[in-house]
Amino acid sequence: MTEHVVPRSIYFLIFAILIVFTAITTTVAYLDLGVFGPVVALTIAVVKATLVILFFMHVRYSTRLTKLVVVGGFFWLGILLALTLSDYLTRGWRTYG
Amino acid sequence: MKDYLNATYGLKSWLLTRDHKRIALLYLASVTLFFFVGGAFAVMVRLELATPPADLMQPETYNKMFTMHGVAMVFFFLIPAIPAVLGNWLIPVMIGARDLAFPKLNLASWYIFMLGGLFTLWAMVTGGVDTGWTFYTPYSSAFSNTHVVTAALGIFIAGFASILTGLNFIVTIHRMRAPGMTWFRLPLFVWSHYATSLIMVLGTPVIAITILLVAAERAFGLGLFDPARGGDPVLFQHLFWFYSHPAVYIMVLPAMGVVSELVAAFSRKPVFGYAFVAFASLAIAVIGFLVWGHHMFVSSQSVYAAMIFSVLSFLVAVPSAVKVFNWTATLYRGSISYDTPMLYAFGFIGLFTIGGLTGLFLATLGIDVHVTDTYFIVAHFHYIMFGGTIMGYLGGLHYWWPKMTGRLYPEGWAKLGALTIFLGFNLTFFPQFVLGYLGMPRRYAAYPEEFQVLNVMSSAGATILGAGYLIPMIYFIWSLRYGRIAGPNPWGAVGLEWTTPSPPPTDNFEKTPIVTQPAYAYHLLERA
Amino acid sequence: MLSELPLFPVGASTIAPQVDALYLFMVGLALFFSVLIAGLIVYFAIRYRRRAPDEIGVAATGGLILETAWSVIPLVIVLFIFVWGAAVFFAMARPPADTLTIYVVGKQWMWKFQHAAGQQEINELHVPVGRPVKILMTSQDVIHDLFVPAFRVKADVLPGRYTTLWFEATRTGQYRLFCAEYCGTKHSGMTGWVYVMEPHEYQAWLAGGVTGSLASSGEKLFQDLACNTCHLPDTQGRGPMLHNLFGSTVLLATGEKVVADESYLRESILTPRARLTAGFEPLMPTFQGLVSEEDVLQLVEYIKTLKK
Amino acid sequence: MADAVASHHARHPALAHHFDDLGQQREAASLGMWVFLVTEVLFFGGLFLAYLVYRTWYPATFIEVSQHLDIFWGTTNTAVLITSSLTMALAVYAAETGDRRSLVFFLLATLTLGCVFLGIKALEYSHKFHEHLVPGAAFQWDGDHAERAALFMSLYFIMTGLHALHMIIGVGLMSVMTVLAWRGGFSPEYHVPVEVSGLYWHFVDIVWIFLFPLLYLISRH
Ligand code: HEA
Ligand code: HEA
Ligand code: HEC
Ligand code: CUA
Ligand SMILES: [Cu+2]
Repeated sequence: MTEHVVPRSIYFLIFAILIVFTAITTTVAYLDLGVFGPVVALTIAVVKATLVILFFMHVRYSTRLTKLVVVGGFFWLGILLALTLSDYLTRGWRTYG
Repeated sequence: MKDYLNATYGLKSWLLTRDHKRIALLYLASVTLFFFVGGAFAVMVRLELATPPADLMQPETYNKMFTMHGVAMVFFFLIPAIPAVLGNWLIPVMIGARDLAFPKLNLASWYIFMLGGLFTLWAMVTGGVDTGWTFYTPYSSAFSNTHVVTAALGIFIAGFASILTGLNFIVTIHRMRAPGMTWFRLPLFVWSHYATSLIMVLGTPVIAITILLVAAERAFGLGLFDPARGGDPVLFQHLFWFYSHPAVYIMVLPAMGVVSELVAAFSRKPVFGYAFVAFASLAIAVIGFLVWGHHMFVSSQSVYAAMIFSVLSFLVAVPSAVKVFNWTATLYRGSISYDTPMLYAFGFIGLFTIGGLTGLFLATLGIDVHVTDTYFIVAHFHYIMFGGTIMGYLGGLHYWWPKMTGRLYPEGWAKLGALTIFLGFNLTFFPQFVLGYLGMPRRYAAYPEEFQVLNVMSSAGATILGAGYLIPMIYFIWSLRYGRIAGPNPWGAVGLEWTTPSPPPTDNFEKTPIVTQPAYAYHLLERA
Repeated sequence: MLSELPLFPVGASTIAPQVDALYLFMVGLALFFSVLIAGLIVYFAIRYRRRAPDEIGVAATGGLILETAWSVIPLVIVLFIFVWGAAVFFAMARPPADTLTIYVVGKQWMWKFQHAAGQQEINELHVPVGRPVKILMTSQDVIHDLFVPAFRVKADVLPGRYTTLWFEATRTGQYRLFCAEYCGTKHSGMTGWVYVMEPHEYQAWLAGGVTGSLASSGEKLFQDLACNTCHLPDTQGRGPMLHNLFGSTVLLATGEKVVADESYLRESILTPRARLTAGFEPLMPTFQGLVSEEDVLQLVEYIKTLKK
Repeated sequence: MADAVASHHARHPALAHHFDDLGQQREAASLGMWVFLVTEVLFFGGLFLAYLVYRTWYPATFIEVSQHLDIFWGTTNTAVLITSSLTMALAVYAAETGDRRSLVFFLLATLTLGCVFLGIKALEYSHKFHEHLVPGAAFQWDGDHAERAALFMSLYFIMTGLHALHMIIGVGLMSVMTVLAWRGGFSPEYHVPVEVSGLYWHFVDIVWIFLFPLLYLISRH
């Protein structure tokens, strides 16, 4: 059995970062960043999620297969979003003469 | 050591079994039931369409008939048919494992399937649904006053059975292969089921949430898909087809796997271009996720999106073409026998080619505008789903029947059945291509006079087809008792499943096999 | 009886020959490949039938060239079809500049057509031959789909928005019209006829028994709904002047620019605050629920006629 | 017969008949859970897609309605969930190191935090109920475009509702794990159930990490 035991200190470190990011994202919501508001909020969310996946869920220490499964899952979500938006974002282009 | 059928006795030993082979038989019984339910609705549809006016039944009844026909056939027959019956039975045996990775989940999947089936049957007997199998909003979510929620929940529940099956296959194929069974020694049947499982796992959750939203829209008056409440009905179509297009490959990929096995076994040589066929399965599964918008060319979707979806649809046809050419090339210099399973394999290749090529018509933007929502579509998908998948399914059932039951079926009757089905099928569905280009819309209870001749032909064909089905049904049951004893390898085929007794013991193998050969090593047989 | 057996639909629009040509090409292609595959199967099955019970096939080697060939050739073929099909599709999607616009509202289970001159008809559509016709469509309930097989065109008709379809009829006569999107119980009864007439006959037909043009009904509505209290024929009103609005580019309060097409007019009436015109207060009340889709079409037609 | 293969060494009581050894069993379970989580990603994915579409269609309304969500409780709940993820990770650590007492303690902590989250969620729901912001007949909205506001609230309730449902399932799982751990069912060699329940719990946390900014944090200025 090969199993990587992650030291507890890492868990506490990640936890601290997550809490800090939560504080930042809430604070930033009160600033007027224009179109960058959602971008910042989502970037922070992605970073937080990645940390949880890599460390709390041990993916950093897992097999290539596990990594592939994780990436694959989000990639497929990307397909769903991107191709659907290819419709929504180009609908306005159509002009009826 | 006792075989799996006689290992234990009694109803309880079946209903609580963890043996993948027994669960496969439970599934076999259930999907057969749903096939006949769906077939009975098809008979009603064809009877009504024998004459132009809606005279046999009211339009509202007719609408329920084709809806329940589609729902039963797609969700409760064709999607589970090959994976949950043949795949379930064979995958562990083919890779040299004692069972699937999660036997309890496997049993649970059957119960979930039955629960979903009961919901849907309940919806059918208490009044039915009339939305079409596609459940387009806002008709389904705000206008229809039939049992949409019950039927939708049935499909929702059955979806989980499908997810569990796919999950189980993926883990099993990754983690349970016998020593020496490398990826490129896997039978192509296993490859195609692997690809199918990917679709099941990645697509089904989306239809689940979509159906849930429709049900919520009806029950709580949310408005996500209802333009009167700010929603967009086209969003529903995107979500629906994100699953339902890949789902057509759930339906056909396993049949392709079966055909690969049949072609190899009955020409006694390896499938030509093994690696190409294996990767073609994966390619179909992956690209198949990128084309769903081809069902929406006239839906008011953006023309640019339509172009993207069209070109991607053409790309997905290429790996299918590769497979067809490879099967044909396999026959070259083979030692070809005409046993019934091989006849079905021939039927598959021919009819799938026609169905697939007419799929290209539909992927062509300029043509689809005219033929979408006409009988051309109906003909296209029956050619693929029926001419393709069901031929593959029946071929597989005949091929492995001796292994599953230990008995042979009567060969003469089987050939007669195959011929009847083939002829009946073509008579039923070929005229529909013509009807479609003439412009007869689908889902019509009544149609203009000038379409009658072709419709009568179609209805006549359906009668032959219905009779054709009863033939295998009868002799399969008959053979359980009176069929000749098969022996472990009646076809002289290679593959781990033919090294076990027929029927095999509960744990499949006395000793975990150690694999040293590639799949279809017929040429090694000769030397030995 | 065989004389009643039609095998190919009549074509009566400019687009029909293009679709048919593509279709026949595809039929040829499909025939070629099906015959090829079926022929090979039959030939191999006979030529290499099993002659002894323990006979074994001869394994093939070196298929790479073949594999590449039969991957690349189909790829080239399908890309060719794609381009051709897309070209036809674009021709269908883009109406020419100068079209005769006819309005239709689909509802369970009938088609209601309205001509600019004021003619209204149900499940029947009269159009002149040789003139591009654009149908501006919307639905009052579920999704329908207007389909005229002889013209080889169809398009979904959605509630809550406008879609269009255009054709130019090339032959006078009477052609079937279907609803092609399943819309409930009497979906199969939502059918009718298109009458293609000579232009002068069409004019005569338009003139017969009409109470007032679509625009004049719209004008009446414009007064009844008190639109004219805010939208004055000059720039003094509380709302923008609507003259010359149609087809112009409007600057929105958000800084975006939109072309004032029919969809924009419809939206401005039903959900005025969704896209505010620059320089105006959000004063305009919504008319959602107060006007039917047909009323909106009349208003739109009226606004289109406002020219200076 | 079942252990024909593994007969050369004694089979662990937790080893199922069709696996060769505990390592294979553990890898199968963990892969199975990951694949399951992928299905969950796509399940929620449908909702995220709907959200994305309507947010691009109706940006103004979304900003307006979002202000009616309680940012204080939203942030608190985020912190609660993150903390529960920490205790969950520590529980897995305890299982790996065979520390039964800490295992039980951290499982209980996770479970409790989960309940706290659900409690706060219930509180927020009841507020929305009193403010007539629950879509349906009782929905009230004074601003423009009531139907668009209702759409946002529909998304809010479906997304957080399904998330809460997952939390409830997670709490159930944790209870079972606690009992098993208490009875000494786990050891450094065998603790797959704790591990895969942990994966599930973290995943539910991740869903919330996205729901929080999307629903609560739209342009608060
Ligand atoms: C098992 C089911 C199945 C399968 C496998 C397919 C396969 C394909 N389908 Fe089909 N399809 C359905 C089931 C299926 N379909 C159903 C049920 C519907 C209707 C749903 C509804 O509305 O109710 C539908 C509808 C449908 C549409 C929408 C039509 C419309 O509603 O307007 C389209 C459009 O692109 C399409 C295209 C294709 C294509 C390109 C393939 C391709 O994958 C086919 C590939 C195969 C080949 C190409 C044949 C083999 C190749 C050769 C012999 C070599 C020659 C090849 C070349 C030159 C490329 N299908
Ligand atoms: C696996 C999929 C599958 C299969 C196998 C079939 C099989 C058949 N289908 Fe199919 N069909 C669909 C999937 C399938 N269908 C789908 C998805 C739709 C679209 C639905 C929609 O629009 O929403 C459709 C729609 C559809 C239509 C179009 C309806 C319309 O648009 O108005 C028609 C019309 O001819 C038809 C006919 C048939 C026939 C004659 C068979 C035959 O092959 C059936 C043969 C089988 C039998 C005949 C059963 C034998 C049993 C008996 C003889 C016993 C009879 C028992 C009693 C009467 C008690 N089907
Ligand atoms: C209370 C005053 C008021 C009434 C009544 C009113 N409008 Fe308006 N309308 C406005 C204002 C103010 C605007 C500009 C702000 C906006 O875009 O909403 C406007 C904008 C419009 C526009 C978009 C014009 C542009 O330049 O972009 C159209 C079209 C329109 N109105 C049509 C109508 C019709 C048709 C009616 C009657 C059914 C009507 N209005 C009734 C005040 C009114
Ligand atoms: Cu209207 Cu079908
Ligand atoms: Cu498709």
